[in-house]
Parts: sequence; C-alpha cells; structure tokens
Amino acid sequence: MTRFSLAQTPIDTATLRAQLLDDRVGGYASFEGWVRNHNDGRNVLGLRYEAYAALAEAEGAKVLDEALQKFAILDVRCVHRIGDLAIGELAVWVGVSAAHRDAAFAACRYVIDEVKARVPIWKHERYAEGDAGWLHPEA
Amino acid sequence: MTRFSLAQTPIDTATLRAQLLDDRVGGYASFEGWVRNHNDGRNVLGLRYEAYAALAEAEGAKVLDEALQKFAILDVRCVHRIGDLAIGELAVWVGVSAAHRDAAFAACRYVIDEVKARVPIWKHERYAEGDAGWLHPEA
Amino acid sequence: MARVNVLYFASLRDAAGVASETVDVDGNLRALYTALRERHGFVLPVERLRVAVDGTFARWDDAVRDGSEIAFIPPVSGG
Amino acid sequence: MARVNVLYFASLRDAAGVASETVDVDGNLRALYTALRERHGFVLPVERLRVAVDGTFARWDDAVRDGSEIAFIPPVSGG
Repeated sequence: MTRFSLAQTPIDTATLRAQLLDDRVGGYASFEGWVRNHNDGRNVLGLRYEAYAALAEAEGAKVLDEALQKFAILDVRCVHRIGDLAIGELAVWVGVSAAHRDAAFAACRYVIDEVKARVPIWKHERYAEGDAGWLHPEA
Repeated sequence: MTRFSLAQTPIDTATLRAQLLDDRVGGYASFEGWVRNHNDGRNVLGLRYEAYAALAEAEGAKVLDEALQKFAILDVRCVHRIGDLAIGELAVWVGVSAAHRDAAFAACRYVIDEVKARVPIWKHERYAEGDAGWLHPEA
Repeated sequence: MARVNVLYFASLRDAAGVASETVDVDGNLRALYTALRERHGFVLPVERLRVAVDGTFARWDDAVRDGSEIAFIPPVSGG
Repeated sequence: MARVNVLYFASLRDAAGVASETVDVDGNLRALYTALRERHGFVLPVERLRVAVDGTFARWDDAVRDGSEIAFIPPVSGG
C-alpha cells in the first residue's frame, strides 16, 4: 500500500476516503487544493503540474511517515495530480483518520504544508493574456 | 439554501462537497466525525443522536454565519446526523471552501468546535456490557 | 400564573418520563426548573443547563411568559 | 573525470531546451551547476536550488560520482 501517489488522471476522493474508514476512527480531516481561476492577481486559464516522479514519491512518502510519527493518527494518504488540469480540477488531496480531531487536523495541515514546501512538483500556469510560466516561489 | 442541516438518513459527502465547487476556490477543508467503537475506554455498540431540531438548526446556522464573518472563506456547510447510527457511520460533516488554505482550515476547525459546544444535539451510547446512557459532558 | 409547555431532552426526558408537559407556574425560568427538578428528580443542577424560550436561548432570570414553549438544554454532546 | 546524466525540470528544462543530457565533469555538484548555468543561461542561482543524486537529496559539496544521475531541483510549487 502506497500512502503517497502521483496521479495522471482525475482523483476519485470518495474511494480514497473510503480506504481510511475504520471502526476506531472518530475524526477524519481532509484537504483538497483545487485549480483557481486566478493567482497573484492574474487570470489563469489552466495549468500543468510536472514532477520528478521518483524523488516526489520518495519525499511524499517521507512526509506521510513523519506525520504518522508526530501525531496520534491512524492513517494518512496524499495524492497529487500531474499533467494538464483545467480550472476547478482537483490538484492535491490529503486525508487523515484519527481517534480524535486535534490530531487529524494537525496532521492534515502538516502534510499539505510539507508537500507544498518539499516535494519536487512544479506548476506551470497559462494566463488570459496569452503568456505562461513556471512558478518558482521564494522560500 | 440552508448551510446547516440535520439529517435523518446517511450523509452523502460527495454531493455536499460538489455544492462547494467554485472556480475561485483554491483550498477545500473538511472534517467528518465517525462513530467509533470505543469512547472513554468503553466498547460502544452503537449510538443515537437526538436534537432539539428548531433550536439546533438556528444555532447551527449562526455558527456558520460566524465562520463566514471571521474567516476569508467562500462558503461553508455542516450536516449532523440524528437517529440511530452504527459503528463507522458518519455523524457530522463540515466542508469549507476558500481561496487559500489558512482560512479553510481555521474555519473548519471553528465550525466543528462550536457545533460540538453549542448546538443542542445529544448522544446516547449503547455499551458492550449492556448498559446505555446519555452523554452530558462537563464544560 | 402562566401556563407553559415544557420540552425535555436526553437524560431529562428519561427522568421525566415524557418529552413534554404543560405546567402552570409563577416566577422566572430558574424557579420553574427548580420546581420541576424536585418533581422529576433531575440530577443536573441549573448551573449545568441552558434554557430556551420559543426556540431562542433565554436567561434564567427571565420571567415565564404565558403560552410560551420552554426547553431545558442539558450539556450537549453532538459531533 | 566523471560522466553523469543530468535531469532538468520546469524552468531549467525550458532554458536548457532538453530534459536531460550527458555531461563530463570534474569536482563537486556546486561546480557542475555553476558550469551548466553558464552554458544554458539559467536564471536561478545555486542558493535557490536543491540537488539530488540517484533519486536522493544530496549536498552541493558532494563530489560528482561517475555514472550517477543528477537532478537540479528549482523551488517547488505543487499543491
């Protein structure tokens, strides 16, 4: 079972969520990043995610292992889309199950923050004005 | 459109989530409370939620209005089950959409905390030992 | 003298044996609960409850209004 | 002299015009990036990148090993 995955095709969150069902779970927290129609004041038409797949999968798995160590959770999963995405499509999903909600929320937040900061995935945006570019945010 | 609802039947989270889709959404946070097979060290066989429906709906709507005021979110919904629930069933769902994840997480946490603290809903647990009882937690 | 309808939930309903009853009462909401607590043997003291009148939270010092619907709200446990 | 395969992603790939290339190199990973930055006109300074060797994050002071696969990781923007 792989806790972190890259997906070339749309993500089915209902199935992912169902994989975390367990009689011991009291709290389930999830986060989804969707493609917005704007970013930094510019109109976005669509975007593409590219990954260094081997390292992204290893680093993503490491983030989830850390979450399991740091927080009193039962399980955690994360899937990140790669390839071309339209406005409104799901880019990333995080799901966390725990006995109590404190740990579920904290771990969910940890995972999305660390994935965004560390996992080698890059976003390429196309703008309404016709130009496009890779996003390489300042740390 | 009612942002807070009581449900007599199982909650379809996929449909609820879809109602929050919007091209402006960048972050979607959700929380689900599921019926655990244990509570305070006791084995739970099943439970029942009862509400003072009119006041629960008014107070729940108030909590969601507060979340919309306090946080930079686009929308928020909450559904709470009433009636008999089995282990593993969904008791409460909260969904929040926002441009950015900070507000989505904060509002989601606010809503579940306030709903649990203020909305007149009561849990009746049946235990493996044969007894049962209403939960009236100390503040 | 006011005639009101009182609603009971959760452990209060179990103790009262009914979900609601009609009561004739003088005074404020605190006095009403005190009298009903004695009648039904409610375990919870007034300090651990909230009270609502006609579907809105109210104060214990509020006078009981004739024809109103009064609910005693034991500590909640949703979620 | 080590012969390595270098992988480029995102803006580095656009600037290099290729996704990977084989390079003969002496010295450490920092020197390799500095040379390739000059060759391809990469905008990003070494301080804004991370570097990976054979699928694992490495240090810029590590010597380049013959036959390894080296990836320069520009600031990431997933999520």
